Formats: sequence, structure tokens, C-alpha cells
Amino acid sequence: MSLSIEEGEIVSVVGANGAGKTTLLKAIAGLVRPTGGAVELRGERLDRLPTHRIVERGVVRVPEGRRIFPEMTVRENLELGATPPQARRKRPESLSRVWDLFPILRERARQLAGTLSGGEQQMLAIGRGLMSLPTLLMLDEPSLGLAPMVVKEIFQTIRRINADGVTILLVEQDVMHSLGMSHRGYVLENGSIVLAGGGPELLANQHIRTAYLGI
Amino acid sequence: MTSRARVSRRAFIGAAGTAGLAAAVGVPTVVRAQPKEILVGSIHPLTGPLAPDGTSVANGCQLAIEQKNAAGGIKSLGGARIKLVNADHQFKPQVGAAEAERLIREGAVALLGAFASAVAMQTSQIAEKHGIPHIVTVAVADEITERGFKTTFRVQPNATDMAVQTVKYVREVCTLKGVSFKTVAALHENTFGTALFNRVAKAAPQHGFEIVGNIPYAARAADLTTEINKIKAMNADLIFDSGYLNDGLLKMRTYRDLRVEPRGGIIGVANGCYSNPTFIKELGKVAEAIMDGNYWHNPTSAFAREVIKQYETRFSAPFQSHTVWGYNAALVLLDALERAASTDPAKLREAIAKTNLKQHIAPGDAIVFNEQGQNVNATVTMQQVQKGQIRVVLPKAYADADPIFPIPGWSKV
Amino acid sequence: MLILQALLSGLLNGGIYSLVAVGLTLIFGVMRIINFAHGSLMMLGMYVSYWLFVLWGVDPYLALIASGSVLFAVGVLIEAVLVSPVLEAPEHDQLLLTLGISLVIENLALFLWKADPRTVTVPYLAVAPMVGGIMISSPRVIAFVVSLALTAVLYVFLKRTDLGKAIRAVSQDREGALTVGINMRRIYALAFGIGCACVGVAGGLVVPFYAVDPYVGGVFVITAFVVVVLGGMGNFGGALLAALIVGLAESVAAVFIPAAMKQVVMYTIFVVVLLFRPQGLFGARRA
Amino acid sequence: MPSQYVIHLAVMILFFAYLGAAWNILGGYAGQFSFGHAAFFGLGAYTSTLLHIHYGVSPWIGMALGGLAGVLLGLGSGFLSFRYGLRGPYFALVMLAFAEMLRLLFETWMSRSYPLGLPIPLKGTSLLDFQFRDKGHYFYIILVMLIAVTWLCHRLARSRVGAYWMAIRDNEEAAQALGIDAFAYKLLAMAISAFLTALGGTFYAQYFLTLEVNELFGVQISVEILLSAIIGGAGTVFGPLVGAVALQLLSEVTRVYVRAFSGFDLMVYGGVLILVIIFLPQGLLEGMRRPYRAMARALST
Repeated sequence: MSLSIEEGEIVSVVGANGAGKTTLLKAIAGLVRPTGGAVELRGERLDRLPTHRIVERGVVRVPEGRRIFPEMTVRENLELGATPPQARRKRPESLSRVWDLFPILRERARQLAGTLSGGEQQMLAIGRGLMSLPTLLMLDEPSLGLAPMVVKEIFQTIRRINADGVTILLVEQDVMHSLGMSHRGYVLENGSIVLAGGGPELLANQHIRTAYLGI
Repeated sequence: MTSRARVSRRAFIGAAGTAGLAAAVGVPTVVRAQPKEILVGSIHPLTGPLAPDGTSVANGCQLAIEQKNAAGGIKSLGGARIKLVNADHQFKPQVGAAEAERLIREGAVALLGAFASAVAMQTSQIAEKHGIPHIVTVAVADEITERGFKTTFRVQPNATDMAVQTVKYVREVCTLKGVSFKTVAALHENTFGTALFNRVAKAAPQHGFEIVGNIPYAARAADLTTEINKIKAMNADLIFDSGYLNDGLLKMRTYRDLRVEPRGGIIGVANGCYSNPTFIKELGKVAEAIMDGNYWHNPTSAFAREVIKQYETRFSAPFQSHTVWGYNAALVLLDALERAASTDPAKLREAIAKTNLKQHIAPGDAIVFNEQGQNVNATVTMQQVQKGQIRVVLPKAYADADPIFPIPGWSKV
Repeated sequence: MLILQALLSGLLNGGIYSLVAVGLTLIFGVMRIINFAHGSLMMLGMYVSYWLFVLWGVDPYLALIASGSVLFAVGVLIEAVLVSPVLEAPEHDQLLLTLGISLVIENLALFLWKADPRTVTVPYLAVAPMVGGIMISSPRVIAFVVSLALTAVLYVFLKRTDLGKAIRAVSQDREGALTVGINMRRIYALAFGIGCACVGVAGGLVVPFYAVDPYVGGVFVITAFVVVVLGGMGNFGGALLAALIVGLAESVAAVFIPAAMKQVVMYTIFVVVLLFRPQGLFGARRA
Repeated sequence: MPSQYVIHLAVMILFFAYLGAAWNILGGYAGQFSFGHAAFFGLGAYTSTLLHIHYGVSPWIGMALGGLAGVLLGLGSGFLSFRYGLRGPYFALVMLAFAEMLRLLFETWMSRSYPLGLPIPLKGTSLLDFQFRDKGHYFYIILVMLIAVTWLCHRLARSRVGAYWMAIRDNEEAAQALGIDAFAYKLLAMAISAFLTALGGTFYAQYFLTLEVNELFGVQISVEILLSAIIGGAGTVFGPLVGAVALQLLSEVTRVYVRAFSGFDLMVYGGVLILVIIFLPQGLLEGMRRPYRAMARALST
């Protein structure tokens, strides 16, 4: 499988459950080691670095299931996002940026993260990712288990983040929304790429329409 | 290290198993012509919580044997040397059993052990099965010599002797000093301490004592404040205390902190702490004047004093009460080897049974075994810490100091 | 009077248990490892104090700094060399590994320092004062106060500092901690080191009233295991409260039942808690 | 005829292999790591022995009754811990607590009449009394017990029950989603494991003929029971045997030959344990299979 992302893009990876989407993101983030091949960022090999070094280089993942710290406050969760040294220095600026993006989080700043609603938790997870000052933000199933209204809000925010200059790699089951807003997309089946192309073109593809959209 | 004493020994244990496990357990080496070496097994706890005591008993055996070798070995066997093989039973009967089997297989002519009654029950049983003499160094359970074994001998006084003789001494010292104490409270560890207490409870009324209460505790407790406070509240004339060395250090400090000063004093019953030099070294003044009915060396014997001096030079460690029985048990064995002029287990057993050993380092008459293999002259003495020294104060015949009684409390020494 | 004294000494013992248990619970919370070498490490802490006192006359309370730092270093070393290779192995492997470590440490101590129990007598704490018929064991009071103070310091550290928050983050969600770029190896080493330092200080605190020998660790640590479960494993405040409760229960029980059975009370509390609050007395269970 | 020492060593190997296999049913197959099997072991030993001494019940019958006592205790402790879904380290420590509780209760009870250990009256050789002067008899008894339990493990591992256990071990939620009653099957594993472990207790009692509470209920024996299974390979049919052979020989060889100072043997034992766990986390059996597989692969290409 080969996949590339240009700076400033939104790239979607779509595919059914178990197609290997999550594993792909984990491999890029260094949580699982690829048995072969390489992950490169601007020509630098990432696949031999420990996870925290990868985050320091601006490759940040917002994991499936949010993985927030339930027994810490919203604010503490966000502050922990700014763990890499250069992110730590910009902590106040990043924090106000996140407050702007998600005003609801500011209201709940002192609340324990475990008590937030699903949508709020997803916002927190994205906000926490932004605190690490990503150049590439990888989002794993951000819409999972959320109400349609919330999903819409989340996707709007993702676009805003991208507009601010953050490259986005999006893994989604919601093919319609994700491909709709992506510059480019990849279709993953059984661990390999079966289709690639521009977002809107893929949406028009017959295979996609029958297999994923049921049209 | 596996050289054998006699070829006939091998016949006795059967053709040594060289199948499968031979590599692991050692292949017998060729019999060395001379001088002959006689293997003796010593099984004691060298690791684990009993290690300090176990090591001192094993060292006692070692010293007696080294002295004999230095004096020319067993003369009746052409000056044969004795080699002591030290085994560690880790305070586990299962390990003790394995070591007994191994030592016998390696050709040990006798076993010395085991400083823990549960282990001695095992090792003596195995020795009996093989017909190998087993001399108990230290292990108080009466049962050890009450199972009709032919090969088990014990030089040390058993639990009943320890308890009964101690109670008797306490009455004696009361009479001697013209005080009439009656009530007794007992604090005792819940294994061997309980075994002793059960016997004390039986003997006490016969000597005019009344047990007003007893508190068993588990060894290695983190704190015994509540227990000792309960004992204090019993307000008895005397406190009887049995336990191990470690517990003793904790208890002694707690007695002091709680101002426990019974009218008669605190008296150890075969206490693993009070007749131990470490006790005095670690606690200093707190240990002063404490009494203990226990075994001890014979301070009136020049021989015993010489042995202690040599022990302390050889092992650069203080001579403990337990060491007495390690040394004496080895003496009995050496004497029997000399008289048997043979390492044949049956002949050796006969010789041990006929022991009448006058020169030993414990108080009491010659070591003589009864039908059951118990030394009938095993003598308990009453010790007291006086000016930082452990002194024998009773019976008069072996005493090297006068008893100070009633025992003055901490505040008065 | 009996009861009052029992309450006091129980509370004081609880303080010691708490410091031992806090170290255990920290290691468990962060690494999911039951550290069976904890007792041996406590014993090492006791010997550090003992030798400083005997060789150079260092005040045992000053020596706490040394026993804490030495044990911190030992902990970091053990984590880096022995524990980290098996972090991904089946759960039981880490437990057995710590058992192996404890065997090695105990017998090394036996070799180096012999089996004889040794005590330290702090000159200015010779005899405990009596206040209104209640004995106040000064070294135990000091141990209690220092234990609680240290637990509080550790609590503030975990609650307030970035490093502390990173440690808590790891114990709350490992994958989450990875995604924010926390250096896991550093946190593991740190948590193990701090856990060991706690028990090292606990060892130093105990030396003035409890004799040290190579096997002394089990005396305080078996209880600490129960405390950790009672408090809700990995729960800091829970461990502290559970320690005090267990200490009190043990000591008061000894007033009423045969003293040798006093620990049965502790285990009974344990079973009752399991029946009604399996997540421990305090805090939530994390699977 | 091999010497009694060699037979003793062999008996110990088979015995710990047997206990490891009994533990393995719960700990290896069903994945519930018990750190307190001493509770069942001691209960079995004391049940048969007390019945024998006080009521003249043959230890063979006592063995079965001890097994039943073990089952009751297993169901009781299992009920308490599984009902709330205690797993992993929680379950391990809870079992340790049960064993400790039993140890304290028995210690208090036994110290009234048998403070220095409970001796079984010696009868020489008597089949009815489960006593033999020659260790060879014990060897055959424990051999039969080991074969039986190994056969049982083999059958169970391939049965529906075994498949359910392993499903529970690997992912309990998923197993439950498939309709497996995890609670019931874990209790079943507990009952079988407890029963077999208690039988082992009686064997031990009859072999050594003296019972000591701290030995039979101690943490030490709990560790020894699970050690052979884990070092050999948890959840495998022959792992416990491989582990027992390795560990007993290691302990014997270090104790006899590695004697630079007291305790050095235990240091070496602990050190080897550490190395095995670091380098062969799946156990010796897996370690032995690895070169074999590599060879097979090399041959097949």
C-alpha cells in the first residue's frame, strides 16, 4: 500500500470495518510497528521513532474512542495535549485557540472529562490534539456514535482547522461526509488500497456508490 | 566432595541411581584410599527467618568436627577424617526431606539437625527408614523421640523439660529470696511458644502458680502494643514470655514503652531472644536483669569456656545457647564413632545408644540416652542478664552468679 | 484505656501501611504491575538507614533522604533493566518477575549483612512518653506524621505538576497518553522509582522501632497488598484511608479476639468489601 | 533400583507437575490467575488428615472428601470474586487473601492441639492408610494422578468447555456477546481446579506425614504451584510437566552445587527465573518449540 499526503490537504481514508484503517493510523503514529515499508515525513523516517518523538514532529492522532483522561478536568486534558516541548511553550495561545473553536469546552473547563457528553468528549479529543501543534492531524472515526447534528458541527470544525493550515488525514465510515469535504481520498479494503482519487470524483464512483453508499 | 566412607555403604543404599538424573545429582567418585573421610550431614536453616539460629547450630557441629580432625581424626578408624556437609532446609520440611535423602545417598553416616520441629520430624523419619543415626541438635517437640524410632537421639531437653524445669526454677528462686508470687500471665508465640505454654499451664499449679491469662501471637507481627497492654492489664506477679529473637526485640521495647514492670518480673520460657547475645547487643540496658529458663553452656566447666573461646575466634560471632547443642550432638557422634570403630550404621547406632559422655559443654551429668533416645540428663538452667552478661543463676551447681530477684523494672536498673 | 491505646497504635500503624501501600498503588496504577519485590525493597531502605547510623552516626530521620534516593535509583534501574522488557508480556509474567527480583535481593542481603536482626536506638527517643495513661511511641508518631506528609506531597505532585499529571494520564488511559506524546518509558521509570522511594522512606521510618533483617519486608507488605485492593487498586487517597482503617481494625481486634487472629479481621473486612463494593472501598474500578 | 533420593526427586517433579496442571485449568485455560491455590491445597490435606486421625477414615476416602471441600471453597471464593467480574491482578490478590485467611484460621485452630505441626501416626506400609515405607509406591500414585490430570487437560482443551474457557480468557466481553455464560464457566474451571489441587494436598500429607499450617497454606506453596505451569507454559497440556522438571532440577542443582554462601543458591534460582521470564515470556515449552519450528521451516523450503 502506498499513500501520500500533501501539505494543507484533507485526505480521507474510507473502508469497511476491519479494512485496516485504524492500523494505518497507528502505524503512522508509531503505536504499531510496520513489518515492512516506511513512514516518512518530509523525507524523515518516522517508523523507527518512539511515539512521543513522532508527536514532537507534529504528527498527531486523535484516536478512535476519544481516549481522553476521564478523571481529569477538561482543562487538564487540554494542557496535557501540549506535552511536546515546543507545544508547551505556546500553551496559552493554543488554549485560547481551542476555546475559540469549542466555546462549550471553555464553559466546562473545570468539569471532569469523564462526565462530558459524547460530542463534547470528541471535541475535547480534537482540542487536545490541536494543543500538540500538529502539522498533520489524524482523526480516527470522529463521528462514531454521535448524533447527526453533532457530526455536522464536528466536520465543520475540521474544515476550519484545515483552513488554519493543518493538514488532515481523516479515517471515516461516514463516507458521504468525509469524501465530500476531502481534497483527495483512498479506499481501503482488506489492508490494501483499491481506489484513489479526488474526493468528489470518488463519491461519483460506481463501486463506492454501491459498496458504501448503497445507492 | 562425594567420596565415600566405605564400599559397603553403597551396597546398603543400593546401586546408586545413575540413570537419567545422574548428571544432576552427581556421579559417585572413586573411593579414595586414605586417609579415609567420613561424611556427616548437617541439616539446618541457613536461609529464611531462622537463619541466624540455624547457622550458629551448624557452626557448633562444624567446630567439634574440626577440633577432632585437628586432633588426629577417629583413631579407631586409623585416623579417619570427618567431613561435615552443610545442607540448608530453608525452614521447609519438604526441602529438609530432600536434603536428608541426598546426604544419605552421598554416603553420610549420620545426620545432625534440624532446628525446627516440623523439619526434624521429616529428617528423623527418613533416617529411620535408612537405618542411619540421626542426632537431633535442636528441636523441642516431644513427639520426635516418641515415635518408637531406633535411630533418633536427642541431646537437648524437650519441650516438656524446658517448661516444667523453668516453672520449678521460678518457684525455687521465689523461695530463695523469700517472696511469694502466685499469679502468672503468659505471652507466647503461637507455634512452639504455644507448645511450651500448654506444658507450663500443666506444671504451674504443682508449683503454686496460677495462670491468670495468656495471649498467643503470630510471629513477625508489625506491632504488639495492644497484646502487651492486655498482658499488663492482667496485673500478674510474673510474666512468662516465649518467642523468637526478632519478636523478642520488638516485645522488649514495647514492654519498656508501656512501663510493664510486674512485681516479680518478666521471665522467658525457652525464649529464643533472652538467652541470645544479640539481644543484649541490640537492646543494651533494656535487656538488663531479664531471666530466662533455657538451655545454656556450663559456665563452671573450663572445657566449655575453652570451646566458646575457640568458637568465637573461628566464626567471629558470639556463641549462642543453640550452639551448645550443635557442638554436643557432634561430640556424641564423634565419641560413638570412636567406640564403634566402624561406620556401619547399625554398629554406630548401637554405640550411640550406649553413650555415656561426661566431657561436654552443657550443664548436667553425662549424656546418656533412654530407650526412646532422649538424653536423660539434659538440663535446663535459669539465666539472667547481669551487667550485660548472660549468667547462669540456677541450679546452684552450675551457677556463675546469684539471682537478682524480684527482677527490677527498667526504671530501676 | 486498653481501647484508647489500641486506637492510637492502630492509627499509627496505619500511617506506615499507607506509605508502603501508596508506593504499591502508584506502581500498579501506572504500570498494572503488582510489585512483589516491594517488601525486599523496603528491607533495603531499612538497611540504608541502619548502616548510615552505625557507620557514620547519621540521624535516622536525616537518613530518610538517603534511603528514599537510593531506593529511587534502585527502582529506576530495576524498571529499565528488568521490568521494561516484559511490559508487553502476559500480565502474570511481570508478577513472577518481581518475585524473582525479591528472591535475589533478599538473599543478596543475607550474604552481605547476615541474618541477625539489627536495631537502631535513636538516643533522643529512648523512652516513649506517657500522656494520661496512654503511651505515645515517639518513633511511631514521627513515622505516622512523615508518612502522611509525604503522601500529601506526592498527592500534590500528582495533582498539580505537569509531570504528575502525565503520570496520572498514563494510569487513566495508556493510549491517550501515547497520543499526546508522553514519553512512556520515562513515566514508567519515574513511577517505579517513586514507588520504590516511598517504600524506601517507609523502611527508614520503621528502623527506629523495628529490627531489620533480610526477611523483614513481608511484615508490612502483605498487609499493604490488602490495603491496595481495599482502596481500589491504583487509587491514591483510597490506599491512604484503607491503610488507616486496616491499622485500626487490626489493633482494636487484638483487644477482643485471640491476638494471633487479629489479621483475620482485616481479611474479613476485605471479603465484606468485595461482597458489597468490589471496586474497593473508594473510587472506581478500572478493568 | 534407583536410590530413594532419586525417587524423592522424581516424586517432587511429578507432584509439582500435577499441581501445576491442576492450577493450569483455572489459570492457564480459563485465564483466571489465582495466587491463592494454597487454600485448596491445605484444605485437602487437613480434611483427609483430621478425618483420619480423629475418625479413622481412610485417607483415600478423606482425599475425595477433601476434594469436595476444595470444590465448596472454590465455588464460594469464585462466586464472590467472579460475580463482580474481578479479573487479572484483582482476582490474583483476592485469592491470595482467601488463602491467607484460611492460613490464619487454621493456625489458630491447630495451635491449640498441634502447635508444632500435626503428625500422622506412622503405620509402616499400609495401602488402606495410604502409607508406604518405600517411596516407589508414592511415585506410582502421583504418576497415575499426573497422567489422569494431563489426560483430562488434553480432553478439556479440545472440548466445547475448553473452547469457551479460552474464549473467556482471550476476551471475556466478546465471549459473552457470543452467548457464553462466562460466570458459570469460570466457576466450573474453579471447581475442577480446586478439586484436583485439594487431592494433591492429601497426597502431600501422606507423603510427608507431618502437616504444618504455614507450609500448607503459605504464600510459598501458592507460588510453587503456579510457577511450574507458567514457567513451562500456561494454557498448554505439557507446560506444567516441563516447568516442574526444569524448576525442581534447577532448585536441586543450585542447592547442592551452588553453595558459595548461604542463600546463593536461591539467588541463582531467582536470577534464572528472571531470565526465563524476560527471554521466554510464553514459557519453556514455547521456547523449545521455537527452534523446532525454525528447523521445520528450513526443511520445508
